[in-house]
Amino acid sequence: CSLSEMNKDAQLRATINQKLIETGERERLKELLRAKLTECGWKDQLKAHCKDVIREKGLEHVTVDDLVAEITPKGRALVPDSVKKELLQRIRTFLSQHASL
Amino acid sequence: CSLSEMNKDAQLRATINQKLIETGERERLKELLRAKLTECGWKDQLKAHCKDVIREKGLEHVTVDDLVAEITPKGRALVPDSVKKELLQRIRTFLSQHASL
Amino acid sequence: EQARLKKERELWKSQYSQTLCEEITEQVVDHSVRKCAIQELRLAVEVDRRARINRCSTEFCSCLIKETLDSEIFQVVKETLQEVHCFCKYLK
Repeated sequence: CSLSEMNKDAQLRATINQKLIETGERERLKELLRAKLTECGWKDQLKAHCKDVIREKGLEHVTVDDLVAEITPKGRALVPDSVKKELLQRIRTFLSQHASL
Repeated sequence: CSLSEMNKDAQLRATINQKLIETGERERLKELLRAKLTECGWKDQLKAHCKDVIREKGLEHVTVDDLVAEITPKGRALVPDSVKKELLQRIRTFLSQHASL
Repeated sequence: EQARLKKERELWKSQYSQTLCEEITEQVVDHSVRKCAIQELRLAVEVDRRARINRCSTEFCSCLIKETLDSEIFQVVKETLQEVHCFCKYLK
Protein backbone atom coordinates (compact mmCIF):
# COMPACT_ATOMS: atom_id res chain seq x y z
CA CYS A 1 0.00 0.00 0.00
CA SER A 2 1.38 3.37 -0.98
CA LEU A 3 1.11 6.41 1.24
CA SER A 4 -1.49 8.02 -0.99
CA GLU A 5 -3.54 4.82 -0.96
CA MET A 6 -3.42 4.77 2.81
CA ASN A 7 -4.59 8.35 2.90
CA LYS A 8 -7.39 7.53 0.53
CA ASP A 9 -8.39 4.59 2.72
CA ALA A 10 -8.43 6.73 5.82
CA GLN A 11 -10.46 9.40 4.04
CA LEU A 12 -12.95 6.88 2.77
CA ARG A 13 -13.27 5.33 6.20
CA ALA A 14 -13.90 8.73 7.74
CA THR A 15 -16.56 9.48 5.10
CA ILE A 16 -18.30 6.15 5.68
CA ASN A 17 -18.24 6.61 9.42
CA GLN A 18 -19.63 10.10 9.10
CA LYS A 19 -22.41 8.84 6.86
CA LEU A 20 -23.22 6.03 9.26
CA ILE A 21 -23.52 8.48 12.12
CA GLU A 22 -25.36 11.20 10.15
CA THR A 23 -28.00 8.81 8.88
CA GLY A 24 -28.41 7.21 12.28
CA GLU A 25 -27.47 3.86 10.73
CA ARG A 26 -24.65 3.22 13.20
CA GLU A 27 -27.07 3.48 16.13
CA ARG A 28 -29.61 1.34 14.29
CA LEU A 29 -26.99 -1.33 13.65
CA LYS A 30 -26.03 -1.34 17.30
CA GLU A 31 -29.66 -1.52 18.30
CA LEU A 32 -30.22 -4.43 15.91
CA LEU A 33 -27.26 -6.26 17.39
CA ARG A 34 -28.44 -5.65 20.95
CA ALA A 35 -31.90 -6.94 20.07
CA LYS A 36 -30.47 -10.02 18.35
CA LEU A 37 -28.22 -10.75 21.32
CA THR A 38 -31.15 -10.60 23.71
CA GLU A 39 -33.30 -12.68 21.39
CA CYS A 40 -30.77 -15.50 21.00
CA GLY A 41 -30.20 -15.86 24.74
CA TRP A 42 -26.71 -14.35 24.71
CA LYS A 43 -27.61 -11.96 27.51
CA ASP A 44 -28.98 -14.75 29.69
CA GLN A 45 -25.86 -16.82 29.13
CA LEU A 46 -23.74 -13.86 30.11
CA LYS A 47 -25.80 -13.26 33.24
CA ALA A 48 -25.41 -16.91 34.23
CA HIS A 49 -21.67 -16.70 33.64
CA CYS A 50 -21.47 -13.56 35.80
CA LYS A 51 -23.30 -15.39 38.59
CA ASP A 52 -20.87 -18.32 38.30
CA VAL A 53 -17.84 -16.04 38.56
CA ILE A 54 -19.28 -14.17 41.56
CA ARG A 55 -20.08 -17.49 43.26
CA GLU A 56 -16.62 -18.91 42.50
CA LYS A 57 -14.61 -15.90 43.63
CA GLY A 58 -16.90 -14.80 46.43
CA LEU A 59 -18.77 -11.51 46.44
CA GLU A 60 -16.15 -9.92 48.67
CA HIS A 61 -13.42 -10.49 46.13
CA VAL A 62 -15.03 -9.34 42.88
CA THR A 63 -15.08 -5.86 41.41
CA VAL A 64 -16.90 -4.75 38.27
CA ASP A 65 -13.57 -4.60 36.44
CA ASP A 66 -12.68 -8.16 37.49
CA LEU A 67 -16.00 -9.38 36.30
CA VAL A 68 -15.72 -7.52 33.00
CA ALA A 69 -12.22 -8.91 32.41
CA GLU A 70 -13.43 -12.40 33.22
CA ILE A 71 -16.56 -12.49 31.08
CA THR A 72 -15.58 -10.37 28.08
CA PRO A 73 -13.80 -13.21 26.21
CA LYS A 74 -16.81 -15.45 26.70
CA GLY A 75 -19.14 -12.61 25.72
CA ARG A 76 -17.29 -12.14 22.46
CA ALA A 77 -17.05 -15.84 21.71
CA LEU A 78 -20.74 -16.37 22.38
CA VAL A 79 -21.98 -13.99 19.65
CA PRO A 80 -23.61 -16.35 17.15
CA ASP A 81 -22.18 -16.40 13.62
CA SER A 82 -25.66 -15.93 12.22
CA VAL A 83 -25.97 -12.63 14.10
CA LYS A 84 -22.58 -11.45 12.85
CA LYS A 85 -23.54 -12.44 9.31
CA GLU A 86 -26.78 -10.52 9.48
CA LEU A 87 -24.98 -7.43 10.71
CA LEU A 88 -22.34 -7.75 8.00
CA GLN A 89 -25.02 -8.08 5.38
CA ARG A 90 -26.69 -4.93 6.58
CA ILE A 91 -23.44 -2.99 6.53
CA ARG A 92 -22.71 -4.19 3.01
CA THR A 93 -26.17 -3.19 1.86
CA PHE A 94 -25.72 0.26 3.40
CA LEU A 95 -22.39 0.76 1.66
CA SER A 96 -23.72 -0.37 -1.69
CA GLN A 97 -26.80 1.81 -1.38
CA HIS A 98 -24.63 4.84 -0.94
CA ALA A 99 -22.93 4.93 -4.30
CA SER A 100 -20.99 8.04 -3.42
CA LEU A 101 -19.06 6.14 -0.79
CA CYS B 1 -21.07 -19.30 55.93
CA SER B 2 -17.54 -18.09 55.16
CA LEU B 3 -15.39 -16.36 57.76
CA SER B 4 -15.94 -12.95 56.20
CA GLU B 5 -19.67 -13.58 56.06
CA MET B 6 -19.63 -14.53 59.73
CA ASN B 7 -17.77 -11.33 60.51
CA LYS B 8 -20.23 -9.30 58.51
CA ASP B 9 -23.09 -11.04 60.29
CA ALA B 10 -21.53 -10.27 63.67
CA GLN B 11 -21.06 -6.65 62.65
CA LEU B 12 -24.65 -6.44 61.48
CA ARG B 13 -25.88 -8.00 64.72
CA ALA B 14 -24.00 -5.43 66.78
CA THR B 15 -25.32 -2.56 64.65
CA ILE B 16 -28.85 -3.93 64.80
CA ASN B 17 -28.78 -4.21 68.56
CA GLN B 18 -27.53 -0.69 68.92
CA LYS B 19 -30.11 0.65 66.49
CA LEU B 20 -32.93 -1.28 68.11
CA ILE B 21 -32.03 0.01 71.54
CA GLU B 22 -31.44 3.59 70.39
CA THR B 23 -34.78 3.80 68.62
CA GLY B 24 -36.63 2.09 71.45
CA GLU B 25 -37.75 -0.61 69.02
CA ARG B 26 -36.22 -3.38 71.15
CA GLU B 27 -38.49 -2.48 74.07
CA ARG B 28 -41.49 -2.06 71.79
CA LEU B 29 -40.90 -5.52 70.32
CA LYS B 30 -40.69 -7.07 73.76
CA GLU B 31 -43.83 -5.22 74.77
CA LEU B 32 -45.60 -6.47 71.66
CA LEU B 33 -44.55 -10.03 72.45
CA ARG B 34 -45.72 -9.74 76.05
CA ALA B 35 -49.08 -8.33 74.94
CA LYS B 36 -49.51 -11.12 72.36
CA LEU B 37 -48.71 -13.77 74.95
CA THR B 38 -51.28 -12.43 77.33
CA GLU B 39 -53.82 -12.02 74.54
CA CYS B 40 -53.48 -15.61 73.32
CA GLY B 41 -53.83 -17.08 76.81
CA TRP B 42 -50.20 -18.17 77.09
CA LYS B 43 -49.85 -16.76 80.57
CA ASP B 44 -53.01 -18.45 81.85
CA GLN B 45 -51.99 -21.81 80.39
CA LEU B 46 -48.56 -21.53 81.92
CA LYS B 47 -49.93 -20.54 85.31
CA ALA B 48 -52.22 -23.58 85.24
CA HIS B 49 -49.25 -25.78 84.35
CA CYS B 50 -47.25 -24.22 87.17
CA LYS B 51 -50.03 -24.99 89.62
CA ASP B 52 -50.11 -28.61 88.39
CA VAL B 53 -46.42 -28.98 89.06
CA ILE B 54 -46.75 -27.45 92.55
CA ARG B 55 -49.63 -29.79 93.28
CA GLU B 56 -47.65 -32.79 92.04
CA LYS B 57 -44.43 -32.03 93.88
CA GLY B 58 -45.92 -30.37 96.93
CA LEU B 59 -45.45 -26.74 97.83
CA GLU B 60 -42.79 -27.55 100.40
CA HIS B 61 -40.62 -29.29 97.87
CA VAL B 62 -40.45 -26.80 95.03
CA THR B 63 -38.20 -23.81 94.58
CA VAL B 64 -38.52 -20.99 92.05
CA ASP B 65 -35.61 -22.47 90.08
CA ASP B 66 -37.23 -25.93 89.98
CA LEU B 67 -40.44 -24.49 88.70
CA VAL B 68 -38.71 -22.32 86.11
CA ALA B 69 -36.76 -25.35 84.86
CA GLU B 70 -39.91 -27.43 84.81
CA ILE B 71 -42.20 -25.07 82.94
CA THR B 72 -39.72 -23.41 80.55
CA PRO B 73 -39.96 -26.09 77.81
CA LYS B 74 -43.73 -25.88 77.87
CA GLY B 75 -43.56 -22.07 77.96
CA ARG B 76 -41.46 -22.07 74.81
CA ALA B 77 -43.59 -24.64 73.05
CA LEU B 78 -46.75 -22.73 73.81
CA VAL B 79 -45.73 -19.59 71.94
CA PRO B 80 -48.00 -19.61 68.86
CA ASP B 81 -46.24 -19.68 65.47
CA SER B 82 -48.35 -16.73 64.36
CA VAL B 83 -46.86 -14.63 67.18
CA LYS B 84 -43.31 -15.68 66.25
CA LYS B 85 -44.03 -14.88 62.59
CA GLU B 86 -45.44 -11.46 63.40
CA LEU B 87 -42.43 -10.61 65.50
CA LEU B 88 -40.01 -11.84 62.84
CA GLN B 89 -41.81 -9.83 60.18
CA ARG B 90 -41.57 -6.71 62.29
CA ILE B 91 -37.86 -7.22 62.86
CA ARG B 92 -37.26 -7.79 59.15
CA THR B 93 -39.19 -4.68 58.23
CA PHE B 94 -37.22 -2.66 60.75
CA LEU B 95 -33.91 -3.96 59.42
CA SER B 96 -34.74 -3.43 55.78
CA GLN B 97 -36.00 0.07 56.51
CA HIS B 98 -32.63 0.89 57.96
CA ALA B 99 -30.91 0.51 54.60
CA SER B 100 -27.52 1.42 55.98
CA LEU B 101 -27.43 -1.73 58.10
CA GLU C 1 -9.70 1.00 -16.19
CA GLN C 2 -12.97 2.27 -14.73
CA ALA C 3 -14.25 -1.25 -14.36
CA ARG C 4 -11.04 -2.26 -12.60
CA LEU C 5 -11.29 0.69 -10.21
CA LYS C 6 -14.92 -0.12 -9.52
CA LYS C 7 -14.01 -3.73 -8.77
CA GLU C 8 -11.21 -2.62 -6.48
CA ARG C 9 -13.56 -0.25 -4.67
CA GLU C 10 -16.13 -3.01 -4.19
CA LEU C 11 -13.48 -5.33 -2.81
CA TRP C 12 -12.31 -2.63 -0.44
CA LYS C 13 -15.87 -1.95 0.72
CA SER C 14 -16.42 -5.62 1.32
CA GLN C 15 -13.29 -5.84 3.45
CA TYR C 16 -14.13 -2.67 5.30
CA SER C 17 -17.65 -3.95 5.97
CA GLN C 18 -16.03 -6.83 7.81
CA THR C 19 -13.90 -4.44 9.85
CA LEU C 20 -16.91 -2.28 10.66
CA CYS C 21 -18.92 -5.32 11.62
CA GLU C 22 -16.22 -6.43 14.06
CA GLU C 23 -15.84 -2.91 15.43
CA ILE C 24 -19.57 -2.46 16.07
CA THR C 25 -19.87 -5.96 17.53
CA GLU C 26 -16.97 -5.31 19.87
CA GLN C 27 -18.45 -2.00 21.00
CA VAL C 28 -21.89 -3.46 21.64
CA VAL C 29 -20.50 -6.57 23.33
CA ASP C 30 -18.14 -4.61 25.57
CA HIS C 31 -20.86 -2.17 26.56
CA SER C 32 -23.36 -4.94 27.23
CA VAL C 33 -20.81 -6.96 29.18
CA ARG C 34 -20.04 -4.00 31.45
CA LYS C 35 -23.74 -3.27 31.93
CA CYS C 36 -24.41 -6.91 32.73
CA ALA C 37 -21.46 -7.07 35.17
CA ILE C 38 -22.66 -3.95 37.00
CA GLN C 39 -26.23 -5.25 37.18
CA GLU C 40 -25.27 -8.74 38.32
CA LEU C 41 -22.87 -7.46 40.93
CA ARG C 42 -25.48 -5.04 42.25
CA LEU C 43 -28.02 -7.86 42.32
CA ALA C 44 -25.60 -10.17 44.13
CA VAL C 45 -24.90 -7.48 46.73
CA GLU C 46 -28.63 -6.99 47.27
CA VAL C 47 -29.31 -10.74 47.50
CA ASP C 48 -26.43 -11.05 49.98
CA ARG C 49 -27.76 -8.14 52.03
CA ARG C 50 -31.27 -9.59 52.08
CA ALA C 51 -29.98 -13.01 53.11
CA ARG C 52 -27.91 -11.41 55.87
CA ILE C 53 -30.92 -9.43 57.09
CA ASN C 54 -33.03 -12.59 57.07
CA ARG C 55 -30.40 -14.56 58.98
CA CYS C 56 -29.90 -11.84 61.54
CA SER C 57 -33.63 -11.20 61.90
CA THR C 58 -34.27 -14.86 62.63
CA GLU C 59 -31.43 -14.98 65.09
CA PHE C 60 -32.45 -11.76 66.79
CA CYS C 61 -36.07 -12.87 66.93
CA SER C 62 -35.09 -16.09 68.72
CA CYS C 63 -32.95 -14.14 71.19
CA LEU C 64 -35.70 -11.67 71.88
CA ILE C 65 -38.28 -14.41 72.38
CA LYS C 66 -35.92 -16.29 74.71
CA GLU C 67 -35.14 -13.17 76.71
CA THR C 68 -38.79 -12.18 77.02
CA LEU C 69 -39.94 -15.69 77.84
CA ASP C 70 -37.27 -16.10 80.49
CA SER C 71 -38.45 -13.02 82.34
CA GLU C 72 -42.13 -13.79 81.76
CA ILE C 73 -41.75 -17.37 82.96
CA PHE C 74 -39.92 -16.17 86.03
CA GLN C 75 -42.75 -13.73 86.64
CA VAL C 76 -45.42 -16.40 86.17
CA VAL C 77 -43.62 -18.71 88.59
CA LYS C 78 -43.26 -15.98 91.19
CA GLU C 79 -46.88 -14.91 90.86
CA THR C 80 -48.19 -18.47 90.98
CA LEU C 81 -46.10 -19.39 94.01
CA GLN C 82 -47.30 -16.28 95.77
CA GLU C 83 -50.92 -17.11 94.93
CA VAL C 84 -50.54 -20.67 96.14
CA HIS C 85 -48.83 -19.52 99.33
CA CYS C 86 -51.63 -17.04 100.00
CA PHE C 87 -54.23 -19.70 99.31
CA CYS C 88 -52.52 -22.13 101.71
CA LYS C 89 -52.26 -19.47 104.37
CA TYR C 90 -55.94 -18.72 103.90
CA LEU C 91 -56.81 -22.39 104.28
CA LYS C 92 -54.78 -22.66 107.43
